[in-house]
Amino acid sequence: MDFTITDEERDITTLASQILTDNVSPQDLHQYDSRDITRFDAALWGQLAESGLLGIAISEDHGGMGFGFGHLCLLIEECGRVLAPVPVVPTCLSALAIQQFGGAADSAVLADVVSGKAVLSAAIHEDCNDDIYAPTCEVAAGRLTGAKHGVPYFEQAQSLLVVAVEGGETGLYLADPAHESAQGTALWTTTMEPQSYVTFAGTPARKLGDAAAVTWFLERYITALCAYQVGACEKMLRLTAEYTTERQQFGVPIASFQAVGHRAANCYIDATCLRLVVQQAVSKLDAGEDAATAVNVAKSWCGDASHRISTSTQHLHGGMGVDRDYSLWRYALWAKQNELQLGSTTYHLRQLGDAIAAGDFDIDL
Amino acid sequence: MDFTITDEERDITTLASQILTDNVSPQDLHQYDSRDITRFDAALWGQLAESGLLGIAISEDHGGMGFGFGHLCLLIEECGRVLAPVPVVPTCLSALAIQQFGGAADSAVLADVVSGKAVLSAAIHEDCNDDIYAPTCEVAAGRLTGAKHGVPYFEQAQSLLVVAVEGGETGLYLADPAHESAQGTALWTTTMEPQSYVTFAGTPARKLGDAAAVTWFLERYITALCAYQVGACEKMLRLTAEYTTERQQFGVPIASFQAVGHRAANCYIDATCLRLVVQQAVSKLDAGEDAATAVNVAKSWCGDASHRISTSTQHLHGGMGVDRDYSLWRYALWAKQNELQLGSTTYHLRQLGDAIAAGDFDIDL
Amino acid sequence: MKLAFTQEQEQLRRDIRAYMQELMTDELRAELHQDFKGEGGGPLWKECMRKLGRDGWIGLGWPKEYGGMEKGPMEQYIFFAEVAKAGFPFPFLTSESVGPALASFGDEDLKNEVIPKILSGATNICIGYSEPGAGTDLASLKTRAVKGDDGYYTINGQKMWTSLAEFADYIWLAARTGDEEKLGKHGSISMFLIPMDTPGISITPVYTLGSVRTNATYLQDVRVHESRLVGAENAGWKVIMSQLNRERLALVSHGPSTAFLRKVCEYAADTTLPNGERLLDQDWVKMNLAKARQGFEAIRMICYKQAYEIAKTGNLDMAEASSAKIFGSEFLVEATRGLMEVLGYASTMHMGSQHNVLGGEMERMYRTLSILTFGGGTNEIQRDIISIFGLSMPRPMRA
Amino acid sequence: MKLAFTQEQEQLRRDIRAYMQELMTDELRAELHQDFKGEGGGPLWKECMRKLGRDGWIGLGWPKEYGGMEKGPMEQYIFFAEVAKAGFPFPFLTSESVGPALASFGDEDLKNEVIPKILSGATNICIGYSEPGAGTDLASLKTRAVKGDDGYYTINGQKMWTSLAEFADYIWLAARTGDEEKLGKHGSISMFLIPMDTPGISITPVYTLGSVRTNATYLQDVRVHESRLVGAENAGWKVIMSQLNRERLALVSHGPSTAFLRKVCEYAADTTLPNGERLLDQDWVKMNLAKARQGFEAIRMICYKQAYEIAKTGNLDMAEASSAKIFGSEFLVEATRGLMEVLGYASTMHMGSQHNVLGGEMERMYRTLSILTFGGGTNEIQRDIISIFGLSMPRPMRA
Repeated sequence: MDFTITDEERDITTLASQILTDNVSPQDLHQYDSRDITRFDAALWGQLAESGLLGIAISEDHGGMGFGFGHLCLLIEECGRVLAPVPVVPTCLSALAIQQFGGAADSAVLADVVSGKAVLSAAIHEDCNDDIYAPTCEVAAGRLTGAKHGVPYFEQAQSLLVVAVEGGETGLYLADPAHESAQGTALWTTTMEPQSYVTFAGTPARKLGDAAAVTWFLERYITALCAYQVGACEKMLRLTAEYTTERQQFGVPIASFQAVGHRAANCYIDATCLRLVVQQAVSKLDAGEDAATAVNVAKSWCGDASHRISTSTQHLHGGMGVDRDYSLWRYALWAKQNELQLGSTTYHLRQLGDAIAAGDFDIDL
Repeated sequence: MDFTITDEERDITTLASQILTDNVSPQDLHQYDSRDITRFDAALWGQLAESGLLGIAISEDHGGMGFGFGHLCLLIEECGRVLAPVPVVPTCLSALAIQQFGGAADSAVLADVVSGKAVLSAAIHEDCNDDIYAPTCEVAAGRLTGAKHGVPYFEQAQSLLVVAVEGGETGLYLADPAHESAQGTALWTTTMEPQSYVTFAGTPARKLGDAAAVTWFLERYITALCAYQVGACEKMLRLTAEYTTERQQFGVPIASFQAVGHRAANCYIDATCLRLVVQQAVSKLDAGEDAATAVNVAKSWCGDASHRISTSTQHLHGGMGVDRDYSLWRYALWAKQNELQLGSTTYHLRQLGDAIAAGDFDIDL
Repeated sequence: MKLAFTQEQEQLRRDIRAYMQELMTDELRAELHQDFKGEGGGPLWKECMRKLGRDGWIGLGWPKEYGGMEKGPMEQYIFFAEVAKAGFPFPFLTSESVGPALASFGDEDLKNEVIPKILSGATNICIGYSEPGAGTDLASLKTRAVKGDDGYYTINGQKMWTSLAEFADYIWLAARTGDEEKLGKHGSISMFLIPMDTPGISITPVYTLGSVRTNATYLQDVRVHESRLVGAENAGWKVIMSQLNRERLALVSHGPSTAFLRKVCEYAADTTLPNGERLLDQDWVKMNLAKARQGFEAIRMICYKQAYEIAKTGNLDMAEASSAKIFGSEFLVEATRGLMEVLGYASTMHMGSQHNVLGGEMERMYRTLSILTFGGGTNEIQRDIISIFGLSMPRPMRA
Repeated sequence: MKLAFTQEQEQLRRDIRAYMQELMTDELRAELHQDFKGEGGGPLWKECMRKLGRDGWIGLGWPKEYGGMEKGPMEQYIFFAEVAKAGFPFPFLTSESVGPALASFGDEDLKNEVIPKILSGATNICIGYSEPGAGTDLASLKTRAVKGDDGYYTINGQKMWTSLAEFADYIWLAARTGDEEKLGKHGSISMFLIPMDTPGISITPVYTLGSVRTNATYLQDVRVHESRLVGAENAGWKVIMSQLNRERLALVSHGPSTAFLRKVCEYAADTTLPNGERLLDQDWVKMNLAKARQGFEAIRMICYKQAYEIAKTGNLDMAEASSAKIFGSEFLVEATRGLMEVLGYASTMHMGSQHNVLGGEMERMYRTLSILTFGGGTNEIQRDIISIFGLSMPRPMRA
């Protein structure tokens, strides 16, 4: 149980934090609040590539840093802290899966990710389907048909991972988003993150792996969203501690009211628990251990903590929390999007319950 | 939506309150804290009979007052307020069902209830069966077999209502608890209320009614437990308001700490909601309307509010809450017993969910 | 005690529901669903308000002398809940809280000028309480009204969160008129009802999370005649309290929440999962819906109880009103969370998006909810009120 | 960062588990399950404590000079969690909190007298902090120790909630030795470690909800030599704080909660409903169990983090320790509720009853839980600590 942050880890966090806080202020984000400008800061994306951060978890063979998933999550956490307008999560997670399951033919796309040339995306959600592990999108004879909801940065993506079913077996596929048979409809998402509803009418799709590969990929993608919320939740909490310390009512900072201090303390507890259970999932995934339960625990906590911290910090800010000229309101939207993306708290508790019913009774064994 | 308390209603509450507070102090209850003395105050039982209160809901033909279920719940609420050591709930609820579904042969037992001669009981719970509406105890050719758990005051009871199944149909039956084929094992309950585990090996049982009668009976019994908790919860809250106002720490009453005041306020909200949803169920039952949803709502609230108020008031009392020389600790036990008796919060929410799935979408219609 | 509607009330409820269904045309919905215009103010909405006025609904509970129908508070609440269920952004601050406070405290001329306009749906009033430094601590407001010899006050100051000011005809304004040192914080405030077109009043928009516009309102040397006072000079605090009590009830009506619950139930009944089962038949879905129902039933009862109290005594029990405000606002946040789980990830899509669920209403709902826990008197103050007045506990420490 | 046990730690855990399974005989359980004797003190329990001492377990993390095995805090926590899982009432206040505080602050003679006895399982220490008027506000204690010229203090006062005093050999006593006016509330308190058989000490039992006996302890002209001081005169407050920090971690170990979760899972797997399905396969049962698991996993990680911090820095982060205390105590109450729902109505039957479930352990668990939220420093104080030290917010108002 070694919680020590290594020098490498600290360096990555410092570097990411510096680039991101230099480039992403609430004023910078304001331009994306209407739908006029796509939420994608190409200059920032270039800087992240230049610093090497986009290749953290890509092997040195492809020009990356050669670190693992855990190090990537440090970057993602910092993205969450500022709500960075760049597709780090879909791109880096998809690249991770391509690196793991792809072949020699995929070297180029990985190098493009490292250099910032490529954005990648993943098509997972489906309409009226509450199980991300049981898709209805179908592959037959190398052709994909069906529809996917909420595909992030589809319009920018050079390559697209798809969770689909073939002959009754779930698998992980790679499809070309530019193929004419893949039609995207731009969605208006709560966070303004670019996402599309995509229909596939016989889109060429190459199999990367079977159900185990899907699990490998989804467990990491889910955990990455959790890491994003670790950063976002801590930022919401920090903003609240500062605001309530400055804001005076009845002649004192409102933070000196016990009800205010205690509600903030509850958020602190949630943020602490969230960080720990996410670290647990990251650590297990990094070690290649069975992480199913740890991931369910992390994502269910992610939904709970994001919800409670978001609503509590909104409340403690009063009117300031909903004012679009302040920064907190955007965090409320990301909290909700990430709570519901890739399975709600209830979904992951159900999965956990199924595992328990299958005999997973003991925490320590 | 007439919330007016009538003079009659006020008189019953006043009379019940007077008799019960005169006769049931924490010191009086202390004698039942070990298993040496059965938790049944015969003198108090006699006084309640003498005052006419045991016959509130029994018709004047049988010597009762001729009021309805709603008036009975006022007495039960006062019993909950002091945790009265008398079998008002099982006796009066069973009597209500006998009056509703019985015949001329049952006049005597009703008269005995009114005069305080008879204690009645009801056998509902079963081991390893989470559905009180689907019993496994079976009746065939007028003989009852099976086992019931947690039968209150079985040893004192003159007559026993039993929820059982006959030819696949659930029904309400009347059995003789003194029959040799009905063997009771005394249980040690958390509240010290006398209860027994009863096995029936061909006990004569007379059918009072079908599944509709079971529903009629259980809905009222469940609601009566809720009414009991309305009184108990309000008392816990009142004790807490007083204790925290007296108890000084840091030179001030601890109630003047906002965290203390607000936690008590949360209990007040719970107690307010509980009272209202229970009144709603009582009102619908009294009017003979469909009360299934209202009863599920009331009992699920009963469990939630009892749990939250019990744990909060325990906490706010600190060590005093667990001290057996003070009175609060007993309320914690009744809160738990009544939370789990006749279906937990989750059980009643599941029932509510089933009703919703069956099309009960709208609150106002 | 008999907790059921009378036959007349039940009929009224059905009548209003039918009426509102007809009123809510697709065109009106489209107008209301525009970002930052969803709270009303558009041409179709204005037309509907006039119609509601003409048909007597706005004045349902008002005395006949003002053009009302003199029904009771219960009927008024039934109306209000049904309107909310229909999704019509009824300007309840005007008719349900400012109006009654004006009727209680205003002088005859002012009442005769304004109330008939309220009841005919022809006027809107925005509320000028909050200031940059005065929110929860409302009584510390700094907007100052100085009376001259000519019977005119000159008002200077800044108000925050003046919602609907962009199409309001009046502002219901709290200002300091007395000497705070001598008269105390609460005893030196007066209430004014001032036409928005009075020279010196200006507004700038403030855009919020919920796609709702609110405003900052500036008052620079605004000259207002003393006849615009509501109640006596320096007696404004009790007018404010009266208005706020009414506002709280309106804020937590069970109308919108139960309407959403119904929509989600219908969606779940109509949605088939890949395995062929209805979404509605999943145990976890039933549990989320049941939990929402459990809480909404309590909100419904607590609101009826409030309406009953107003009818019976003309007043609200302080602790019960605060309980309604707290539970109504906080439970709605929790229930919405559970309902969005049922609707799934697509429920995070905006109203303006293709492939949204339930027309994106839940996404907007989510964004508008958070103001309820601090608006209308923050829930911390409400809990203080409960511990003091409901439980007779000593006042929590304040500076 | 690598959040897993080393192979050695994992082996240790398995060894302890096996050891404890052997230790917990049916006879011992029967002794422990008696009302008001369940926390130890019986002959079999005493024998087990000696055995734990002989086999080196109590001193697992202690320096060799005291007879310890010099393993780290992580190993110590692993031991403690496994002992708790086994249901053995380990007197952790003595070995896990008073012991370390004594080692940090006591002088050599006192340490040499007491610590070997602690590590051999031969002695118990009860804690004398609380008084009738001093609970949360511990520093307002009134027990007074007056020093005479002969190097002896004379102590008078009354202590509350002195659990285990009936079979303790020492009392760890806080008393006022200095002038409160001059030195302040906190600067005038000293700590003593006093043999319980010192003349003038008497106890009377207090029986509690959880069938646990505690005591009121009276001190009348108790004469204690200055060599019994722990730390310097008037420097007792930091000794108290050190002890309490360790106590908090021990209070919220994930051991007992996860042991109960496992038992309930096994019960649900073994229980068949009338329709032939396993209780464990019901969706609602799975959800209740999953929710318990979700929280216990966090408690587990937060406890390991604390053990890591002690190993790494010798100290606990204040805000994290308070988070562990709050979440550990409050979540356990909620999880127990859900687990009792799974066990059903029969789970309300007492240990001594026939037809109980899981031997009635949940019923007792329920009755013993509530003390955790105020014991060891009430959760209100813990939340204050978090807002001050974890969030750098100003100190909440106090009188």
